[in-house]
Amino acid sequence: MSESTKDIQLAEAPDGISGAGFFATSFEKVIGLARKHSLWPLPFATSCCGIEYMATMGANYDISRFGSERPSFSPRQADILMVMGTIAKKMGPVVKQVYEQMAEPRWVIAVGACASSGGIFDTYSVLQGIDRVVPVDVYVPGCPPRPEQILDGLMRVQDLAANESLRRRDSPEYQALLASYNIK
Amino acid sequence: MELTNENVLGKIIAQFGEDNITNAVNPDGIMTFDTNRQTIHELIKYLRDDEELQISFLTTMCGIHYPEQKDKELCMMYQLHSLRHNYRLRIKVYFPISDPVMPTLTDIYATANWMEREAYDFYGIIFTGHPNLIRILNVEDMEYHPMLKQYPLEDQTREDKVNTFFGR
Amino acid sequence: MESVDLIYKAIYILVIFGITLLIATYSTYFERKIAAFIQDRVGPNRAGPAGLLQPLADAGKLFFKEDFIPAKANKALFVIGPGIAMLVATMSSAVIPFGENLIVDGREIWLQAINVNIGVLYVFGVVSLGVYGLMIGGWASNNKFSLLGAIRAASQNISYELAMGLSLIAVLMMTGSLSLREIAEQQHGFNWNIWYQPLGFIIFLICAFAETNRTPFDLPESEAELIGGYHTEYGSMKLGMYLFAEYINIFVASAVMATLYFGAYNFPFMLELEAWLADMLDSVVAANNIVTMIGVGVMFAKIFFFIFFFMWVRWTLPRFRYDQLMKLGWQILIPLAILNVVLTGGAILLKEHLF
Amino acid sequence: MEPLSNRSKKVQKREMTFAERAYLPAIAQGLGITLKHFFKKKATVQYPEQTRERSDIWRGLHVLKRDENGAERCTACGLCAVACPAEAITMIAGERKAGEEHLYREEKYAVTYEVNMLRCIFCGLCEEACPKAAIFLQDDKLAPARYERDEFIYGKDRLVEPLKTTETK
Amino acid sequence: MATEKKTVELDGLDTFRENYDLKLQDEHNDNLTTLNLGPTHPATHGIFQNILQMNGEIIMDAVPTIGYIHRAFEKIAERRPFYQITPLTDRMNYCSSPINNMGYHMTVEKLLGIEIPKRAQYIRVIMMELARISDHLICNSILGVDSGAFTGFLYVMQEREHIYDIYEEVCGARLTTNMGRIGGMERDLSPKALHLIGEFLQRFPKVWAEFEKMLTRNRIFVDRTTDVGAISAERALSYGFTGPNLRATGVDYDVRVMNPYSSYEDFDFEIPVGSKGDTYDRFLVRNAEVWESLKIIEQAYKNLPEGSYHADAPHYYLPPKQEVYRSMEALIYHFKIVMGEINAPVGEVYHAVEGGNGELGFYLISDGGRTPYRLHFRRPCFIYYQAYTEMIKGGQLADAILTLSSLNVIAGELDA
Amino acid sequence: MENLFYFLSSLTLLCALMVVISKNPVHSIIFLIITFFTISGHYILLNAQFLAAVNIIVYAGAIMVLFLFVIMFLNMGKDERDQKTSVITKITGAIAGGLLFVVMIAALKDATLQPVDVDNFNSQIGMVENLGQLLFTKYILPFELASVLFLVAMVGAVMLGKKETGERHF
Repeated sequence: MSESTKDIQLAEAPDGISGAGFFATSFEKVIGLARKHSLWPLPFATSCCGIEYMATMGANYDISRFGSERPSFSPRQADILMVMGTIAKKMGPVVKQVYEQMAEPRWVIAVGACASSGGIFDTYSVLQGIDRVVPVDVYVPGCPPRPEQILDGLMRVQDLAANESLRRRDSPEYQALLASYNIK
Repeated sequence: MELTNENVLGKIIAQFGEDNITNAVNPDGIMTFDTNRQTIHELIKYLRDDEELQISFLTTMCGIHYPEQKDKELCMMYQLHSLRHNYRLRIKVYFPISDPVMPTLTDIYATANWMEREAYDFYGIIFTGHPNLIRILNVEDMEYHPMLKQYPLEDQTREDKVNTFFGR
Repeated sequence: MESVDLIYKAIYILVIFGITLLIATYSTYFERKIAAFIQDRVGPNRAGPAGLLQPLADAGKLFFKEDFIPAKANKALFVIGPGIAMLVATMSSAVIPFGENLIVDGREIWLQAINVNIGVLYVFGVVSLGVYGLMIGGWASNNKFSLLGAIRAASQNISYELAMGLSLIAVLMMTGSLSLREIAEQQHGFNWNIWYQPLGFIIFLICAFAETNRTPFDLPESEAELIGGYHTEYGSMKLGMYLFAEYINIFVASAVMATLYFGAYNFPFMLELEAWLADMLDSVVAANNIVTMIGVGVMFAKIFFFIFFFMWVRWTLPRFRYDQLMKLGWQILIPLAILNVVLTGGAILLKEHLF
Repeated sequence: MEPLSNRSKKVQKREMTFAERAYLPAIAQGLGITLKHFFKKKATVQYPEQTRERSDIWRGLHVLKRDENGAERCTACGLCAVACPAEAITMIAGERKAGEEHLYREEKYAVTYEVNMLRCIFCGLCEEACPKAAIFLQDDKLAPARYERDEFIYGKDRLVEPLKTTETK
Repeated sequence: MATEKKTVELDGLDTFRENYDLKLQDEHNDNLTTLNLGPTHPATHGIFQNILQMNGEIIMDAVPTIGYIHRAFEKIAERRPFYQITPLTDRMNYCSSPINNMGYHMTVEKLLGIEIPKRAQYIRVIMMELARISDHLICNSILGVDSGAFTGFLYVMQEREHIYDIYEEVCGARLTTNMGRIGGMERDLSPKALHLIGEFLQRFPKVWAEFEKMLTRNRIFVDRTTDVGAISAERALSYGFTGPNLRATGVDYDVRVMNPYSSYEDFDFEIPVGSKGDTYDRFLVRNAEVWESLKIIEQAYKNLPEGSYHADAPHYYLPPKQEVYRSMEALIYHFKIVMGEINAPVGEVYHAVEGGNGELGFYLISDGGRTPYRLHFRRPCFIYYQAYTEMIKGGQLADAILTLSSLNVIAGELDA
Repeated sequence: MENLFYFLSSLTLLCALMVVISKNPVHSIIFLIITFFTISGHYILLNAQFLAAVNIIVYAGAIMVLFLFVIMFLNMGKDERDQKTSVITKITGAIAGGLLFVVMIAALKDATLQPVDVDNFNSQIGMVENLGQLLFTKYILPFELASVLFLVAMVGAVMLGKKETGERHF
């Protein structure tokens, strides 16, 4: 959207001078902050990393501190798709389907080596990274990552969410990105 | 009766004849012998139903591929266990890859169902009489049977792999 | 009704509405905090100090999430569903007496939005409508999980309404009135209905859990079975409204329980306190107002306790299965409730004839 | 079926007593337990501010060690790459030129040494395979999450430990 | 509602359809609904799909589809030197990786004919039993989660963190442990590890007793699980059940007792068995097994013998690092072992250990090369998950979910 | 007040019509529910709050939920196909409707509207107490008969709903 880019330009003007733009950007910031602290994950846990995700939910790490403890197994309600574990070629279409069903704004974390790059499983049946089917925002290395690393990945997404413009996802770049994955 | 390799083998040979039970060895404490496609179904049924043996637990089965052995390229390994006597037994059947047909065991053991589907999926062994012989682990439209030795392990779509390095 | 009265009423209604929404909003926060504390965690603490802005963050996010209507859904009903849930939930707090009367400018203001003489029935009727929101939403989603959730919600609510109504009748027999204000007034001081109706209270409590779809009766949205149940297909603020409605329902259920069984705004020695205060301050009006305000505080303390109890139970118990739930409702609770009615009737007759 | 061994023990399954059938005692007990926990000290370690203690042998982020003189220990023998089950290590060996003794300990050294952190499974086999004590998995660092897949290919610039801290592990 | 009876909710996924139409068409009944449970349904935990045909809430038929995380372990194993397969086994039953690791090591040791010193065996026993505890506690607490009681899960997860701390102290990782080596352990138990184990033995019983208190006698839970997903001993044996799921039906088959390995014959423990083979029995059997495991750990911890933590097998066991830096002989062995040029004898072995879910078998054929010629894993999950259809028929949707979690099907092990 | 009455009446009629007209059974039921609400509105206009509340609780809150429930259940696995009504049905419908119309005109032709007696109007007539008094005194026989009828119906329903032992039901 051309409007949103205009807003961003206005934001560079000195504070308080340009009324509407100032308001719009502060508003965007507020919503960004709101989104940041309310990222509901869709735990797409297929294997080992899912078990570490359980540990992340557990008392010792407590993902709820970030406001993300409500797992939304329905893609409609989720904000981040946390793909944890190996995605086989048989599973690939399912991941894509789930991603397509999610409502904007949506983010994707590839947790662990398998989801990010296939990891140790360089085999005929394993997808070599989910970025072949859906656009990935944050990669978390490790096999499986420690819960600290998963939280780290979540915080990276939080940074994205806080700094993203409200309508960035209508932008032509984003549309092109989706189109390159053949996602409507 | 205490089951030993000798008396079990004797009993089986007495039942099925020397021709059908060959090559009995004992590689790791588990007696292993070969048999053929005609006998295997009856043999396993006999082992299960025999009052004395009670070898009535199908532990596992798997296919093996020996590309070098002429007309014995494929092998089906059955491992049985008598829980009562704590006695294990391994049976192998060799057959040519041009004719990968085996009788099904699904009528004897319920567990054979998926194991046979797995063997079909991996090696293309066709089990006659299987109620639902389709691929189990791989996608249905896969064109080859991946565990056969001639097929590569690697996913050919991988991009970040550098083959220049020594090693494998 | 005079115009001044109208204005007071309007203000009061707005205040109650605001408080309801506020409590519902912060119930989500407290639910998460209580869950966390029960589970040895700390809960949300990054959004604002101690995570106090968490509900606002959730609301902000939900408002600006893509508003999505599934292609095969029944569009109109899909939108109406959460609306009904929310509307019905907010309606029921109208008849709840949150306190006695305040005296401002010599004018008595009752802290109750409307005093209808059928207050109990009003609540009961409105609550029984709540299920429409779930059913319509679940059906309109065109998703089998949603539909199953909707069906479960419907059958559960109908079944438990019966037992709930029967347990209520025992209270009504005792008080002889359908007006919530009158019921509250009759429990003056420490003369709470719970002392006379323990069984009825337990039945009512269980039914309240069932009516608000809380664990152990959260079958309509049981996560492990139905993903999200009736709200599986809902995202954005429509989902928010369902969640909100649930918390408002909890609030209302807590308020009703406090009113019916735990003496609403009454607390022990309130008359003595009022007299003492009147002496102290040399003003009957001020004393009355202070006691009323304490009463309001007491009422909310009771409500908060029940809300806490709802959450406490939620994070402790496993849920029932569908058939067990039905069995509990029809074969245990309803006979018990009838027994309770009979016992109460007997006791009332005995009292009238013997004493 | 009669027991196969003499060690079997039936699990205890008592009939429910009336009180238990009335749901309430178990519910009260459960509520008691959860209430006890409500007031208990919390187990949470608030991650970014506090970190949980890790053992000294935790297999974290890789580092290429230097020896006491600050020269790189790696001699590009390639054992680590062979040992890696994920094939995450790539290296190109080079001959040390005269005058580079302070940089590389042996005559051969790794010109490029790359670890693909996204492939790596942190199994520790490379550390175990290294005959020169050059590659280590540090216990105090974790591979951080990043936005782009390319950023995970750690070259020597990020792997070799900085010069100042040369004490051996 | 659905436009056509046979279409799946997940449009565009044509791969589902072929399996799907299979049975469900036959009984064409208008009252039946099809419901697609999985592959991303919350209760499936890992990934398996079940297409259920339901009459109201009652399941009439089900068609399971698996293979959603098929990773070709057996194929990889044919291309990797023996020691590199350990990390693979980690990822099979990832709830109890050490058992897999050590089962595999024992298999290879059997092939190579290496005798392991007592101390190493005892350490292995401690680790395996810890793994069993962590496996069972996940399974049982997840059963709680699926029945709606989330809190108990988080209580025991804290204890699992302590088990992970011990793993971390022993091998340097939490979940995918890659613990031990062919020929023993990679390092001795450190004092801190011993201390942690001691501490664990002190604290865990209390937590576990508390967890049991929350569920075992709670009527809601008992009603939910009794007679749910029951299977008879005969059917279970025919389906190849092993482990807790078989023991819940009343058959006391336990590899640790029948074919003791790694000095299990030294320990005194019992085999808990159930009677009906329903979900409640499975829950109780697992609970009881946790207590038995604790007993074993206690015995092994108290009687931990002195001695070496690895076998004296320089051809197969990596020499200590200090040796490698100093002596040429050690360096050569080191190179040979790492390059995978150990001379494994030709042969075939089968070794079974009692995994978290039952008899975890490794069937290894070696042709003398640097890699196994064929390595077949007998994965208990794969084998008993077939029975799932039979177990849930006639039950309700809620039952199916509890049955699934009580079977403790682990996707990594299921699909291999 | 009068405007409100006309508004409610027209809404009632409209919704009642929509119940018959709408194709989707679920829509029909929802319109029926709205109809009940408007009727409750009429009760309130007549100062019969108790009846209004009971109308909502019983009809809108319980019976209609059951209706919706049943229709959702029946609808669950089925396609939404248009059921073509045959010509005969249409003709029969037209005749029946016409007959009803004629009968109604005949009945209403001679009817006279009773004028409201403003002086003797008792506003409390619809209140709970008065209603209760009437039910338990003047109309005690019909009331009790009705309750016996319901009891019989209930027992019958239980008998019908009871399945054979051993069969699982919910």
